[in-house]
Amino acid sequence: MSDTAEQQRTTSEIDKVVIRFAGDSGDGMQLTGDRFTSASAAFGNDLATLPDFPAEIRAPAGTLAGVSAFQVHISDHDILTPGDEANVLVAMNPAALKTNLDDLERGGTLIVNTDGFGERDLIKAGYEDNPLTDGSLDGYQVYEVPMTTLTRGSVQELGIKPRDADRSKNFFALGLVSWLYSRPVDPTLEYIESRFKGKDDVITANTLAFKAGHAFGETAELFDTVYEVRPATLAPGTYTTITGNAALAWGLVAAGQLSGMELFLGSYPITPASDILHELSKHKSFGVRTLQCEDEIAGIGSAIGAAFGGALGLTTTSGPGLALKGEAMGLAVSLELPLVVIDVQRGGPSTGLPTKTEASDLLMAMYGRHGESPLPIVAAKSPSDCFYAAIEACRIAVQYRTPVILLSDGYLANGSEPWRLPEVADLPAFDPGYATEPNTPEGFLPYLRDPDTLARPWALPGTPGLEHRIGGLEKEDGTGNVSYDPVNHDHMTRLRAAKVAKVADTIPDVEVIGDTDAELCVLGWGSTWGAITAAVERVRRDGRKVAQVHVTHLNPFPKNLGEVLGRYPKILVPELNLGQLSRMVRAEFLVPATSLSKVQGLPFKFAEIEVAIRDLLG
Amino acid sequence: MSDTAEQQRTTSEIDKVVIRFAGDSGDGMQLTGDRFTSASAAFGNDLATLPDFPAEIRAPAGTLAGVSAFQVHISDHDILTPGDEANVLVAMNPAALKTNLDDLERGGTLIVNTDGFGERDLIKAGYEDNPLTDGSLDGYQVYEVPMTTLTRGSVQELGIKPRDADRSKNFFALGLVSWLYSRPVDPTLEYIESRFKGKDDVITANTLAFKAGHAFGETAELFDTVYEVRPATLAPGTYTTITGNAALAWGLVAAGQLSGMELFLGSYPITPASDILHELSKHKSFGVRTLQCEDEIAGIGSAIGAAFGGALGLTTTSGPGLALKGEAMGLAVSLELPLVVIDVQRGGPSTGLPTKTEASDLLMAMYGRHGESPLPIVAAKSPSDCFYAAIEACRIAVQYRTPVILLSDGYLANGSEPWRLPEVADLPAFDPGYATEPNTPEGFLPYLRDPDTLARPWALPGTPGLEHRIGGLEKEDGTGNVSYDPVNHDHMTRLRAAKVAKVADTIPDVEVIGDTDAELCVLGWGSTWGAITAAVERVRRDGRKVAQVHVTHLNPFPKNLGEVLGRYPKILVPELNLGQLSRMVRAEFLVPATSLSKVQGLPFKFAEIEVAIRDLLG
Amino acid sequence: MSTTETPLDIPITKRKDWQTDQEVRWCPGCGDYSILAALQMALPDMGVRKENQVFVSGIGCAARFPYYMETYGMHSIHGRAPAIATGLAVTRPDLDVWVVSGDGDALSIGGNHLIHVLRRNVNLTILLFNNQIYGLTKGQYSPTSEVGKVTKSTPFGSIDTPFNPVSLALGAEATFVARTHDMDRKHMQEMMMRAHQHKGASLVEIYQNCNVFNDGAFAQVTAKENRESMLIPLRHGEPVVFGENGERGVALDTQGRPTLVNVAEAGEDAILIHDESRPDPGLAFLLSRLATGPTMPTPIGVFRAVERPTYGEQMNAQLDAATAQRGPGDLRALIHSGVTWTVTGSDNGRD
Amino acid sequence: MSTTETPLDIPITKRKDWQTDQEVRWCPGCGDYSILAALQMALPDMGVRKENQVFVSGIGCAARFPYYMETYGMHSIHGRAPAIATGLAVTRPDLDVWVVSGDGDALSIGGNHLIHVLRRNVNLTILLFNNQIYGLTKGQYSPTSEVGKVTKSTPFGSIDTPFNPVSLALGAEATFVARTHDMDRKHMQEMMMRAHQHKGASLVEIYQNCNVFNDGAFAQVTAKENRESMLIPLRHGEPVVFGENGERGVALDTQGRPTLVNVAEAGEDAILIHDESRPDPGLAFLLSRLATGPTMPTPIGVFRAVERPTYGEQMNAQLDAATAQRGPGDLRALIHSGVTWTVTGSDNGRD
Ligand SMILES: Cc1ncc(C[n+]2csc(CCOP(=O)(O)OP(=O)(O)O)c2C)c(N)n1
Ligand SMILES: Cc1ncc(C[n+]2csc(CCOP(=O)(O)OP(=O)(O)O)c2C)c(N)n1
Ligand code: SF4
Ligand code: SF4
Ligand SMILES: [Mg+2]
Ligand SMILES: [Mg+2]
Repeated sequence: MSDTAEQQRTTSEIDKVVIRFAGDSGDGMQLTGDRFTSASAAFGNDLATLPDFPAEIRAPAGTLAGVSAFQVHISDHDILTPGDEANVLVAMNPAALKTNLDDLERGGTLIVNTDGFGERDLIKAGYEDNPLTDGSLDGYQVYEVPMTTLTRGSVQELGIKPRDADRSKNFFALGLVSWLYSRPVDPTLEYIESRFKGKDDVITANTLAFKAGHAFGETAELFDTVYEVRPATLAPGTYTTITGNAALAWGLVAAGQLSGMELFLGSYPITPASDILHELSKHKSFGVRTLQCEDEIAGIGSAIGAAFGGALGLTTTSGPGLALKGEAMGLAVSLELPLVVIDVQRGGPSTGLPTKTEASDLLMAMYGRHGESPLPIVAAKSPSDCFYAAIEACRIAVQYRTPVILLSDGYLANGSEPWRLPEVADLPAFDPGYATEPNTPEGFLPYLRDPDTLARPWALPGTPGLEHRIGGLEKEDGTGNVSYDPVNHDHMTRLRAAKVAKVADTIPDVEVIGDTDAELCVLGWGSTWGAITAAVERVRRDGRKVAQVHVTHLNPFPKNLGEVLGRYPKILVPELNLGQLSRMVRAEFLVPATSLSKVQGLPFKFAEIEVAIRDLLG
Repeated sequence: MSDTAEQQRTTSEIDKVVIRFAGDSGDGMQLTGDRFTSASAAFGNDLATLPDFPAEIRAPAGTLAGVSAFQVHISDHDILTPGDEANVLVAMNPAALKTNLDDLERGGTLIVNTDGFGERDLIKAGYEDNPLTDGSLDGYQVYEVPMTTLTRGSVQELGIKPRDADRSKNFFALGLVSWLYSRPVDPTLEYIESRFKGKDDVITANTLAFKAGHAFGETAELFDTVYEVRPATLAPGTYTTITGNAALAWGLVAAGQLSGMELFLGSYPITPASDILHELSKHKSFGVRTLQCEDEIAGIGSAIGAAFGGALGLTTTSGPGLALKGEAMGLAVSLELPLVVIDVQRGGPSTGLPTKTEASDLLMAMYGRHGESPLPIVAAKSPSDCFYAAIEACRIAVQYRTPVILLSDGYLANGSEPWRLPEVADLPAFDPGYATEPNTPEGFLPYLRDPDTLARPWALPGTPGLEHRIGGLEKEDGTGNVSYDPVNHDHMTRLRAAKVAKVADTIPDVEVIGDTDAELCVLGWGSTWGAITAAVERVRRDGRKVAQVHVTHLNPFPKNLGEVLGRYPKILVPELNLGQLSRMVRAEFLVPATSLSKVQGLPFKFAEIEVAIRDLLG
Repeated sequence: MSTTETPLDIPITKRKDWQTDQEVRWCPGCGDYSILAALQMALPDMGVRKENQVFVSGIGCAARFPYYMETYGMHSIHGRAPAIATGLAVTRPDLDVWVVSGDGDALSIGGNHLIHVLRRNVNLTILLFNNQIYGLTKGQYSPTSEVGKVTKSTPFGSIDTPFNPVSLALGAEATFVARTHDMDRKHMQEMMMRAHQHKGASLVEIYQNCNVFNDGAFAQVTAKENRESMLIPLRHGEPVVFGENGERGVALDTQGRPTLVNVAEAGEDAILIHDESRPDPGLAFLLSRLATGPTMPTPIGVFRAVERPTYGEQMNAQLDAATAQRGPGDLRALIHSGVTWTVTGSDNGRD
Repeated sequence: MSTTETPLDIPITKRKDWQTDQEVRWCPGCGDYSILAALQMALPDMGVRKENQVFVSGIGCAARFPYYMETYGMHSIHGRAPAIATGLAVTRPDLDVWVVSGDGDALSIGGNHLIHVLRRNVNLTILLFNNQIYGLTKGQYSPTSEVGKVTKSTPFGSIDTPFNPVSLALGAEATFVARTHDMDRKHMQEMMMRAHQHKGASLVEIYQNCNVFNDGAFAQVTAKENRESMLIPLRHGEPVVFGENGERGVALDTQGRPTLVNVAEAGEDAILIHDESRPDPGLAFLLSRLATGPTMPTPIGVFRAVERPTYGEQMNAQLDAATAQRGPGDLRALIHSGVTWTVTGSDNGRD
């Protein structure tokens, strides 16, 4: 009979599809999306994901506040964003439908769990009438599936009680969608085995539910087409799917290996940065020490202490925590010790939107310290780029004996993409170059600088003969002794600024992507990279000329940035803030940068940027 | 015999003189300078002072680090600065001579306490040979006076032991210089009486020492000229000499009276802001509550709590403390409660130069918070202006329900000038306008805004029917309920920015001083006002055209600032930092501002600015 | 001042009068629900006005509390609630200021503010929801987590000795310290009532179950079947005994070492008599050390309750004294208080 | 690791070897001088290497200490020394890390870091210079100032109940707590030595005279003529007695109330025997409450000294265990640890 089903069913090849799984926080939608992603990754698609979960731990079941969603974009060519609109929406309950329907393309595919649409469920979601019956879903391709019932049925024989059985319904949904898009099943089955090892009944229940979902698609006369998204022809290599937080943590571990230094992370948990602490705390065999401190100040403080002792000092946080670290960062600037401060930005001000993304900490990173206390800033542009950005931040910190701020954001942190794994041998090694000998015949001068980098020597406690004291009071150039001399202070202030400026000697020039001879240049930084690039490509496809520049180093800027921007009469700067990089380049280069801001806790849709570009092009 | 002395002595009138008293921290030079200042003030001169003391509580006697100095500029016309160079230097010991001689004009008058120039004193100051004998002081008019001996002699009869007697030698010096510049003696004698009330022997000793110094000038054949500096023809009115910190504290008290609000100051001591806490803690009868908190965060935290309760919440600090308050300021921005954060700037970064002045916290004031959290910034331009700036900061905070940062600096804080006392009736009253009634038929909406100011209602706990909750999570416009809605967040973010921008509706336009048709405009803010004005005047006296603009409101800028700056092809921005306002106007108005920076922990000399103006004029 | 009103002036309220229209957003089964219910049911009996109650919290699951109370409230920032509440309490003695905090909020980032409000005896009622975990950030260990705890941030087990909140508070000069748990509404309400009545800073540690990230952390002492044998109820002036029929008790040896004894064997008079009002916190401290964690017989109830002038009272007394002495502040007099001189059109004189 | 060396390997040092070329900048007569001298004279006897000593301080007069020690040192920021020292101590177990702090630095702004290093038992030797005043900022009251203190910031007298640093530390799970004073070099050196030998966090409160802003704050107990009658020396295993001939002593009543008694009257066996090593901090806490300030008979010496694994030891043990189990970290293996797949020129497969 499956044969006959086969006959009537056409298989159509599509180049890409955006699927969003949405349900209650309790429904396990993040897991579902994650599994679909892995299966697709293993299958060889290019992909990008956008998880979206509530700030509450677990808001009341069925409420709008409790909805958790996961969007995944899979394709047979390389893609840059999780997609503006979903082609398919899987809604496990009315609340999920209500909060996500806007993001489903007109005419898109809507798969609903009809069992979740009871009277009370509708009320909780604030529906007067049942959307499944009141015609409000006309114009979408709606598939009604009693997933709960079917799941219960599938596990009945096990004699599992309904409540537990229902926990498997996300696997039913996964099975169904996997079938619909011809995903390989093995990865998921293997995953279930390993993930729930020990809990045999859970393994069986989830496996049965998954297979039931798959079989339902196969057998039910509901779907007349199955889709195929062929593997993307990605550059040869070994790939893995990675989130920004994991990539960042691994990048830090890599920096330790590449420099031969032990890592010390002093951190205080905060969304969306906590996972970096969690990940690093697993890798003790790499000589990584993690300390969950009493607060953010102790986080950076302990990292400074570890740095004094010769470790690669790290601290991870998000906006509110970065605000608390300002004074201690100033100390690190004055001590001129290597330190990497990681800020995974989220919606502000204050507690703001803790689980949503934003890029509004750039100017705080630049100026959030008293006095003149400049430091280098690096920003990652994609989940996998977090790996390289982390290494680069550590490299600068160590080579220049300076605190460095590394900026990521909630979208990069939790979003994932396939990452072509680098050869370890190809990664840049760097050397802490600890001082072991006095640097003058008269003895050791802790502030005698390297003429090229202006960096000071780094002598570790325990080294005989190099005993010295450092502190936050102004220091005499060379000796590092406390000095209140007016001219020395002016000199040291400019020296510290000059040292940071010198970092530009060791960073690459910016490259112009697209039309160097365009009249408009789109300037970006951080996680807007994917959306900007996609938007620029689309405009250029219509033959309009557009140039694109994306900066990874926010301070100092690459040496050629001013000259490059100077070429373009029009500069558009899309940012997830009210125009912070825009202010920086205007002040620095007096260029008429126009800001495109979005402060919704969500990444840009490329269409939003596309429109802005076309408007500005006129 | 004094008669004969009289005959040979000429009295010459001079229009102004700059005197610097320098000695060991233990020598009481601050007191001496302060007394000379009061006497001159009482006499009717215009004046400006510059105290300069070491960071150590009391560094070892006789060392360079232990030198404490006080410069006072008195004149018969109105003046703006404590003077670039001293005409007279009183040096109590070699260390004082060494560290201050550079600031004495060539040919200037040098009065030294020869008793302070013993072998050990010279060594402590690092002199190989005795400067009094090795000719290194040729070119100065040196008067050698054995002050210690003479002081001891003067109090001998009292049978005071030498050690105690020596404590009075600063009064001997004061007596001598008072005589030399024909200062009235009564104010000082009265002061001694009141200041040391109870300690009769101290009163007698100081009185005798002071008179001895005065008599010494009279009788010794040393000085062939006495000088007179006639009273300045200041605008009619009642004057007092005031330091910036005192004026600021009084301004806050005034704001309480003008608004009918009680004041609450939550603060943690820090140089050079502590004196504001000290001063305010005296004025409990004005309904001023002061709380010395456990740290700066509790300082601003308790002020926020008090503001929620309807008090005028205040917190005072300096750079390191402001850095710690960033997160809490963000909360205040989100809560939209009135709050005034006072930052008395000092040399940074980190602990930096705690007792020296600097103006390098401007960009931190602008951007030292995570997320988009704008707030108004006001800066005082002279010691007495601190009074008005404090009232203005409070006015804005209350009217717009927003935290405001008020910037002062170490130079204003401790420097003093005559202040023409205002009529209380002429000071601007303002009204907290607490909410007492629901603002909609449905009830009270804590975030329903005033259409003109965009300020929200301020309902105090204890008011029946207006119960509401506020917090740091993003709020729904109007209701203030927690909202994760993307569009609402974007809306609220822009609303908060728009509200701060609206402050410009209630602040005066900038005035151009000098030549509106000049090609060069000197733009300044804060304590550089005096030096800039003096420099501009001098250049203009040679017929060169120069315009000057000084901003008190740094955020938002006065409405006409952009248009005004736009008129001038050249803009010079002298700042005690590396060019912070300069960056702000470049970013805001795309004007080619040139920065003149000085980061020496000292105010500008007007000559430094004069040179820069001439260079830029070409 | 609500405290000076006769109950008659005060409108009668019911539980629902203290509930807001906001959906309560804790995980189903969270102990926070029962604490919220306990307080909302107890408030009508406290004889206080809604508008005079203010709930100030930091950040955490516990800290969501103010949103659910139909009173004034502030959901502030992590760890700072005690400092913020201090400013409110000292400027507005007419209000009842409550602080709701979690073990991370109060003892990790907020530890310093907590010990300082305790020593200052600021008039605050502090409810510390101790679930021995960071709930809101999804399960890291906290300063009260037991040693060896495996969490997201300690995959190999935590190595920090936990704070005993009661001991810490007593070491910080607290005037009122109590402990209760979310499984016993009556006892919670009694402690809340006592804490609210106390003039000054009162700290109530509430064992609270986080059923998602630290389920059953207190079950060994709070589960119905374990209470009698594992909870030692402290009653002022009474012997410290527990067990079904009070057969077990606490005695001190000559070296002041507290030990659990069998009452029959040790004899009645050997049993320690609890004295919550003892001036020195020594006894309360000894009792707080009976259990190093909620896995052994644990005292609950009021450990310490002594009178000391509140911070606000004293601060306001200084204002009143100053005003009584000098009269209300006179701004003109203030700015003329230094040496002044007058410049008239012609010559200069001094006043 | 200096600790495992035989004294022989360690160069002999003299006091001057521990002095820097920097001018000591405290007020003449400041108690800080005698503390500095005491330590510089004691270090030669501690059998340690200069290069392995690190002094970390915050801000304050006391905090200038590191500049005067010819060792490694950091003069950091106000209140944060314990946190900074923690990072150094746990990553460099081969070093001896000292923290020098004042009563404001350690108990006001730095209070939270202090109590957390104590509970974690980080291997630090903490010297708390308690002068009951803010010296460097020219005389505001501190968290240890007596009630009613008139200072620049409290012209009408302070209203804060002070912390008792020893009680606070004991409430924070400290493993070593001692008290000494700047007038008794021998006793200071003994306490410094004991604290340095202690594995874990050791806190030594040192009464220090600020002769400029709080002169004589401790004179009632530390002045030569008062010591015997006002200082109660604690000696492990010995009765707690004081007075010229030990005629006065401390006894506990049945309710664990410590009282000063006349030994003759009370009888020898009534006298409390000090036990610094008692697992529970109860006894030490009782002793810490004998004096609420340095104006009544005050115990000095070691209140508590117990063994507990240090934070660094345990952290490093976890690293060693992980390495032993999995072998040294392999970066390639790490980045390949997730699900990976390989794209070859032609078709795709998974590894
Ligand atoms: C400055 C700052 N740091 C960190 C966080 C993240 N954070 C929010 S709540 C919390 C701890 C919550 O634990 P607890 O106080 O015990 O409350 P619970 O959720 O367990 O009730 C943390 C670390 C934050 N919001 N702000
Ligand atoms: C963040 C910060 N806040 C405040 C200060 C000012 N400050 C420096 S030392 C100090 C307190 C000093 O008192 P204490 O710690 O007792 O040391 P002491 O000078 O008495 O030895 C204060 C408030 C500072 N330097 N940094
Ligand atoms: S996470 Fe734990 S504490 Fe937080 S709401 Fe859920 S159950 Fe309660
Ligand atoms: S102020 Fe006090 S503590 Fe500081 S150096 Fe002087 S005497 Fe010592
Ligand atoms: Mg908790
Ligand atoms: Mg002190």
